[in-house]
Amino acid sequence: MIKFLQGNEACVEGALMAGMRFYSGYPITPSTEIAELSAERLPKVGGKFIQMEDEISGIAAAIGASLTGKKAMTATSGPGFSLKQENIGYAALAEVPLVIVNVQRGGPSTGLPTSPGQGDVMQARWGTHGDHPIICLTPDSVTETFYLTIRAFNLAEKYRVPVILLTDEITGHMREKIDIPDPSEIEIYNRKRPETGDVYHPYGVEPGEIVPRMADFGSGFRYHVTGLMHDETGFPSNSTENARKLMDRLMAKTVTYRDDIIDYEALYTEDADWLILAYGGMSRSARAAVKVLRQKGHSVGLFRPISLWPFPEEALSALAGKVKGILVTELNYGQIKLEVERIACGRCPVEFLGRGNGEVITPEMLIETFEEVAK
Amino acid sequence: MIKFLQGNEACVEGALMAGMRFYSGYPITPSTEIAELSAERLPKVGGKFIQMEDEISGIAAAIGASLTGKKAMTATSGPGFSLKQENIGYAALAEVPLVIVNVQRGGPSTGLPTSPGQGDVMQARWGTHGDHPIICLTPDSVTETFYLTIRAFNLAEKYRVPVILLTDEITGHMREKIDIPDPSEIEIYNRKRPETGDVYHPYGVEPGEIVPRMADFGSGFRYHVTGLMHDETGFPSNSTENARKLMDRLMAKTVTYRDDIIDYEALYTEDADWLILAYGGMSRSARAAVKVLRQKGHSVGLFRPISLWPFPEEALSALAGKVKGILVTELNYGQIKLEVERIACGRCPVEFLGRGNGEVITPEMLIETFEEVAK
Amino acid sequence: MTDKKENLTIHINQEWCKGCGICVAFCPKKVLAIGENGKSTMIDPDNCIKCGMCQMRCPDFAIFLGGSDS
Amino acid sequence: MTDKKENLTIHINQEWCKGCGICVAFCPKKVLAIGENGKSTMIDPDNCIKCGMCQMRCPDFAIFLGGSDS
Amino acid sequence: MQLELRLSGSGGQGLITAGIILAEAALADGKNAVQTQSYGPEARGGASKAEVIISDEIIDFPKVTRPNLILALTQDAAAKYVDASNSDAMVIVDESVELSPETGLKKLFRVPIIDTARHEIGREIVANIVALGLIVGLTQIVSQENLEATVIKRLPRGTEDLNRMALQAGYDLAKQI
Amino acid sequence: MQLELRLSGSGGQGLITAGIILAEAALADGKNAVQTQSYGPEARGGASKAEVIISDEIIDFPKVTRPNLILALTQDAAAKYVDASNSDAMVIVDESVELSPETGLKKLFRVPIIDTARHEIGREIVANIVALGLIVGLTQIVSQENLEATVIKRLPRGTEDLNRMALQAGYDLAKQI
Amino acid sequence: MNHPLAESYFRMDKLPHIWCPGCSHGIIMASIARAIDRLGLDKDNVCIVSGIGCSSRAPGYMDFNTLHTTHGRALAFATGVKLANPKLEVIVISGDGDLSAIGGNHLIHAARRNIGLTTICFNNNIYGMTGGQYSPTTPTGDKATTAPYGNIDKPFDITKLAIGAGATYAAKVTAFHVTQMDKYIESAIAHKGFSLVEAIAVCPTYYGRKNRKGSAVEMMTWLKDHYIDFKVAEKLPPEKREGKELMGEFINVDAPEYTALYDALIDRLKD
Amino acid sequence: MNHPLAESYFRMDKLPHIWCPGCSHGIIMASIARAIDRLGLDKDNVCIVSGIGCSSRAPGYMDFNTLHTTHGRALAFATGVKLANPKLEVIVISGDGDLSAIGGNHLIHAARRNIGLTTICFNNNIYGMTGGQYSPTTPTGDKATTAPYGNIDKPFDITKLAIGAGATYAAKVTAFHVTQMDKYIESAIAHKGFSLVEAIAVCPTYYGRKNRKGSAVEMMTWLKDHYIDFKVAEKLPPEKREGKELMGEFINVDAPEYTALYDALIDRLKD
Ligand SMILES: Cc1ncc(C[n+]2csc(CCOP(=O)(O)OP(=O)(O)O)c2C)c(N)n1
Ligand SMILES: Cc1ncc(C[n+]2csc(CCOP(=O)(O)OP(=O)(O)O)c2C)c(N)n1
Ligand code: SF4
Ligand code: SF4
Ligand code: SF4
Ligand code: SF4
Ligand code: SF4
Ligand code: SF4
Ligand SMILES: [Mg+2]
Ligand SMILES: [Mg+2]
Repeated sequence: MIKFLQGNEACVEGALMAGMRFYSGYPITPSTEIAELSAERLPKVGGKFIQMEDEISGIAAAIGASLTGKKAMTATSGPGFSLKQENIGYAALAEVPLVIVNVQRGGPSTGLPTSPGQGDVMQARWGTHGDHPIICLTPDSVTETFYLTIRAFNLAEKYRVPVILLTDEITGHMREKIDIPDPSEIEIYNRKRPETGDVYHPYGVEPGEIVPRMADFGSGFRYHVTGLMHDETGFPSNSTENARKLMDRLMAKTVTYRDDIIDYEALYTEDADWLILAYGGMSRSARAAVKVLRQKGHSVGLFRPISLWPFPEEALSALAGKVKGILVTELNYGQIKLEVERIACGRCPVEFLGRGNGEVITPEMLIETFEEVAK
Repeated sequence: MIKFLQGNEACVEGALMAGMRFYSGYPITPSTEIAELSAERLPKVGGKFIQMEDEISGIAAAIGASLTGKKAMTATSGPGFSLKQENIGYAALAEVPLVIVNVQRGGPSTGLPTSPGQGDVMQARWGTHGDHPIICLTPDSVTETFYLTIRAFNLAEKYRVPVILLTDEITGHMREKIDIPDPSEIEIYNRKRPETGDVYHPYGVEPGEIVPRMADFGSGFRYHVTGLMHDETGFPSNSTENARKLMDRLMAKTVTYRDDIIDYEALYTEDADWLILAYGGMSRSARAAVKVLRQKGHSVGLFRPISLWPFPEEALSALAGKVKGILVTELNYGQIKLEVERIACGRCPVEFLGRGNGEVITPEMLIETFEEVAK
Repeated sequence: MTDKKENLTIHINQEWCKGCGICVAFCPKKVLAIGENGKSTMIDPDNCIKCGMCQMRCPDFAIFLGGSDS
Repeated sequence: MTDKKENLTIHINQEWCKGCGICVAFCPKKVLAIGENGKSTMIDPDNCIKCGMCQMRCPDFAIFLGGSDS
Repeated sequence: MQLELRLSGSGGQGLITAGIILAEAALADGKNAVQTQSYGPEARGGASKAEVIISDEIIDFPKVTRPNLILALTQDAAAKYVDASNSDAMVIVDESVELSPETGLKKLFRVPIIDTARHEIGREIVANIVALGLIVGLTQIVSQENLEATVIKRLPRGTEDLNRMALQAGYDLAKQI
Repeated sequence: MQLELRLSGSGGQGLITAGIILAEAALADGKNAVQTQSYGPEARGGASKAEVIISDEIIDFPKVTRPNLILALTQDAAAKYVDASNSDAMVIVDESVELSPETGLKKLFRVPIIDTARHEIGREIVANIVALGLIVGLTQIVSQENLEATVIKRLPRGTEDLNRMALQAGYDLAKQI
Repeated sequence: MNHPLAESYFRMDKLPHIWCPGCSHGIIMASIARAIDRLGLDKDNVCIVSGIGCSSRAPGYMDFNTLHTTHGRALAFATGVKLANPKLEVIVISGDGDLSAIGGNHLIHAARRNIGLTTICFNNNIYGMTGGQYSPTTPTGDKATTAPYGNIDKPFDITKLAIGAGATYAAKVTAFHVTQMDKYIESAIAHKGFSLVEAIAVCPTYYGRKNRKGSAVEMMTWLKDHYIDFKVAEKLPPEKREGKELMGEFINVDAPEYTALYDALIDRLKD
Repeated sequence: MNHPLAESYFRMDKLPHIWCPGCSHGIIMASIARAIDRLGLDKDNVCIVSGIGCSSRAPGYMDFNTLHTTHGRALAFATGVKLANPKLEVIVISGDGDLSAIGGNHLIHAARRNIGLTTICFNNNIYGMTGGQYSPTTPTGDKATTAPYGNIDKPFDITKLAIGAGATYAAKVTAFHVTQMDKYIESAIAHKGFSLVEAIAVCPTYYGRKNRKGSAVEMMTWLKDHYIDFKVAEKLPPEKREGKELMGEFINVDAPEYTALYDALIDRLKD
């Protein structure tokens, strides 16, 4: 069905199609439409919406709901994302599937609440204390917001991790055409649950499976969930040996299954001798610039990470070995640029064009910079 | 005066000598002794201690106190550090001098509250949303905890940034000999204040100065402080041009003055063909291992970042061009390792030995790994 | 702010007035009205008892009792 | 938990008892004492009226009324 | 062919709705369209704008950088959003708006949009729809058919006639230019 | 020369204080010392330990890995902290502690430390000080002079005599071995 | 000539403010300045602290030491300001969302401690700044963008909440009742411990529009007709009290103030 | 044979618990199980949620669906559990620090919403887990590791706070008064909306030791001698009320429960 929607609206459409039945959050610009539309739609499908007293309880309630078997989501922007960090770590350690949307705005602190930014990219990876696995996806269009929201739920359920959908004010607020598919065309992944009668080790992985099976609270498996290090039975354990087993297993999720998780777009990269690397809302500029530059005779390609974390390291690394340089462009002071430098590993120069002042980088600005650095 | 103190106690001694007159926080293992000793000592010197209702208000009150001209500190560990993130960004944007101590413990979430860890290193840099300047120092002994706490206050005052003193359960809780110097031997930096009668631009930098002068609330300069993007007068401004000026100035602090801020120790590195890189509590192991390895005939050196952020990039880069390899060891799953890989830039292999399970890496484990990777 | 009541007159700052009509509605003497330009205006100045309620309830500092401008 | 009162006797789990003395102090019939090993013990079993207060106040599930063990 | 439009006015004038309608009508015409907006705390009473790009191709960069058409219904909006850098742009302002003669704008029209809404249709609130009629009447960027269908679809039931009248009034204003 | 000591017992027995006193006495002797401890929520009532390293050199790695001397005042502590991997270590346990004969420990001493504190000094709370006397009597790792001075300095005023007596009782126990 | 109050206590170059026509926030802000004026406070010794919200924009206009903090945290920042420098008269301006949703914990703890802060809550029963979501004071059944079918939450009585937490001064008043508002705010600032004035405000743009409450004037009229002093209410027959909302000075008791106690501790340790 | 209550409702392999000798936490935990037993609840439909603290370790021992969350957030997690699956009987166990310091906001909001959660506060007037810092319920003047000169804070009355926030059931009782505790906890669980039982507990290890309150037995005796039911107190002459602390069922009223209202909304939208 063809619709003309905002990115934030498409996110809710995707979430509902993925099976979201619980939303808890706290309003904040520019993410609020996600809450508003969830409030309207969820009760109609028997789901629940609750506006909590703050962002901390927004994510906490979503985790609680997820433990009862409901697919849960919360959405926010920078300041609220900072507040959710402690419980993101909880969800990662306790392996509670959850989708957290961050519609990025400008600046640190209250900053520029109504302007776009991409300053939370590293925070999405490192914002909570301690090592933890994270999946972070970033869409560049209304349509992709829809599909990545579904993917975020699927990955959360499959790997029992919190998945961050990192959008920005550009994609969140712009309206575009979107063709909403029939639910039958969409693949939905649901967490594996233990069978009645199973001996249930809530944190033990069955042979051949990826993560522990997850029982719904209330379904007859009485088990314990904690943010302390725990053993396979779920109970706290101070043994460093147990802690190592648990942490190794958690941290392996995004490494062992990276091929299943990683996603990126490579446009005109086969013959490219320069790359422009951009993601999320900024790739709209980059794509336009690449097209113009191609017309102008530059053999330039666009590399667009869709999963930011885990980062498409192998794919970029392969290209970095071939090209003359990479121009990274993002709406911050150089965050993914650091990762690109690490991956390029000295094999090609990494150039940078960034803004952290709420301004959007136009294709013209990008073309100009490209022509300077790539000459 | 010779004393036998815990790292946490040395931190308070250092803070008092640096001029701390306000402490607000919330107890959490393994940082609590810092609060407890502050509670005992501050009122004796006319300072104030307050236990707030949570970590968010702990940092908020400290920022408020700093605005009245008092040197303020708050201390915490992982979960509390996550909660403080939003207001760390506020302090960075509003340029409020402040020292935040994080005595790191094991694991994400509640994890292993009484075990050591170094899992918050990247969080210290990236934990709050949006681009922002951060200084982060990490001591490896009780004595260094004392001196770095003083340095943290001095840098906070000088550059008007939040400074994070990142210690860990090892250095925080161990007791060692410390020779507390006479206050006259210590250099103390106090924020520059405007002179009475000056036309005061609270966010404008005087020619030849580093940061804007800072008036104490109540001293006759009535000005406005906000977490919104603002112009030189301190009032909110939506102009991207103003935002750019402000953000460029803030972000330059740790770049322009990096030589003044950066600190590291290089032990036996002149002739080394391998480096072991360690920091904080872990460098105790590394130092012991390097000594043994030297005795065993390996020409290995220790590189120890003392300022983690900004990272001693130039110094390490120079060494990376000379050595055969770098073995990074840290109590996490590889955080500073990423930075080292970026800096080494393919010029030498970067090997890694980490633990994220509350276990300490012993010199023996490190020696064994070194002999494996460096053969 | 020490002028005597009798010397005071109503001033309306047309730049700041947002035309909300609060002063108009709650003036006990019906002195005010919203004019053609959507701003508050005096329609019956003589009736004004200088009670100051318009000033106290104006959200925009747009109406106040003050001395004459000269 | 459905046994008749008369069939019940006091059981003390020596492994779990932490010797806090609460059961001793508040037993209305002075049936209990802290023994040599620092744990609760019955010194006057016949006096026990099986009121269950020791069980209700024991923080450690260490003392309770139950059937005989056989 | 790509057309960039900027519709501006004050917070309550419904220009975002107008932008969406224009974009949806373009979709119905088989074109592509993207709509964006800018707002701020100043939108409380201050100037607001909606921007639309309509194109036969895929639209990569969604923000308007060189508007081909600018509408400004208030003085504030005109001050903020009439960008004279592209002197070829068509600029339509309400007749209540004064623009300095030095703008150098080649295609500047002052049209009694609000007055038409207020007095001809009797409801100032439909000024945005009058403006849509005017714009489409002048430029044909979307078909009148799809414009009308979208207006009817997007706006509350019961207002169909009012909106049709408003559209027509806009077309009529266009004809007078 | 580097000596690694582990002092263990139950939460309230003051072993951390004992460790600190030992380390400070070593400092007074002109040596280096580091003291660490391990604790957990189990410390509520359970076993606790303090560790001390005393050395003539700078002490890099602060944690005890191969203790040269282990003290255990309770059965729980012995079970948890008597590490038989270094069979050359001196192991001192209270006489109330039973150790399986298969530990292979070469220097194992069962000494009535708590009993001495309780009955000879009359205050079980000084068992830690008795143990210090015992350890120093057996090993001379610190001078008795500085040990006494540190005990007096670190412990509350008014308890000097009690603590001197406890130390002496420890020395006496050492002599009997 | 200029508005005398504005000229004395406001940053004229920042006016007119961003608030919508008819928004009460301007009325309450002016009342605070009048109270300060009547108390004759030195502007240099007054500090105004706010969180984030439409209401929280007030400090930017007020010519004192002004601090616009993070959402919900005004009282926590203010606690630091006040304890660090007790000679400052610290006044906190906070919206119903800022103060009682995300900031609820700081409210109850500041009240408990009886720290000498004066809090003025601009309670418009809605999140204005973010466009009309329900707040903890939105009446049950009312609509908001996140309560499209009517709010099922029970609202807080913020004044009662503060009293339950230990506040020693608490009053409620409306934006219509400006004379009483002036009086309560003045008493609240003069009060030695923690004080709260809950000022019932109108947001015609969001709360009003969503709930068909009419214009700002109609909403103000509603306040006028429905709020009565609780002391007056006590004397009314039940049928006349029906449908009335209560306002007034609900508590005003003396108790040791927190920063004074701390200063006493410092003095004690000096001896 | 085994302790029958333990065997039926606790995870025997996790006992004995880590709490200190004489700590009340075990007494209160057992009382919760007895209440559940008397109400005949299905263990599979009971969910126990806690934060972090000594008290918050309780769920680990209890054989239900158990959730040990982050410090202070138990009620927020529990709100999600309950709203997502209203058929679960959700009981929150929370220390005075967990519930009223860092978690204070969630307490007042859960009370306001009247969501069907039962909260049992294990109030030992101290932070036990972290070693004896003062909590929001530490009496003024008492000592704690962070109040070496005596606490200058005024304490919360948690029950009163919850009532101020809108709680529809709130009772206070002590660890000594086990019979009343059983009764109140049972009523609280049976209550349809939000309910709170504040159980005054003793922490001999930290609070007791710091304040020379003697052994666990002496502390329990103090509770016995000082707490009386407020209804009894009302009938006492003033001199006999002197120095007494009040306990009892302070509020118990009916009001629509939150998740039931939400389910009604879902039903309404079906038509
Ligand atoms: C941490 C955080 N969460 C959310 C927001 C978004 N936000 C800004 S103001 C506000 C609510 C404002 O409501 P209120 O405090 O009642 O003030 P009003 O605008 O109604 O005057 C919200 C949710 C934010 N800025 N920061
Ligand atoms: C975010 C966070 N802050 C602080 C802590 C440290 N902490 C753990 S429990 C606790 C207080 C416990 O006190 P209370 O809730 O009264 O429980 P009790 O131990 O007294 O039963 C604190 C401060 C933490 N785990 N997480
Ligand atoms: S001063 Fe009083 S009477 Fe005069 S215009 Fe104002 S409100 Fe009316
Ligand atoms: S109250 Fe003020 S803003 Fe409103 S109409 Fe009157 S003068 Fe204008
Ligand atoms: S049942 Fe009653 S009488 Fe018997 S031992 Fe226990 S408390 Fe004493
Ligand atoms: S109350 Fe329980 S733990 Fe305490 S002494 Fe009695 S049986 Fe032992
Ligand atoms: S949105 Fe509401 S609260 Fe905000 S300025 Fe407008 S009327 Fe006032
Ligand atoms: S420290 Fe206190 S609260 Fe914690 S287990 Fe021990 S007695 Fe109980
Ligand atoms: Mg509001
Ligand atoms: Mg407690």
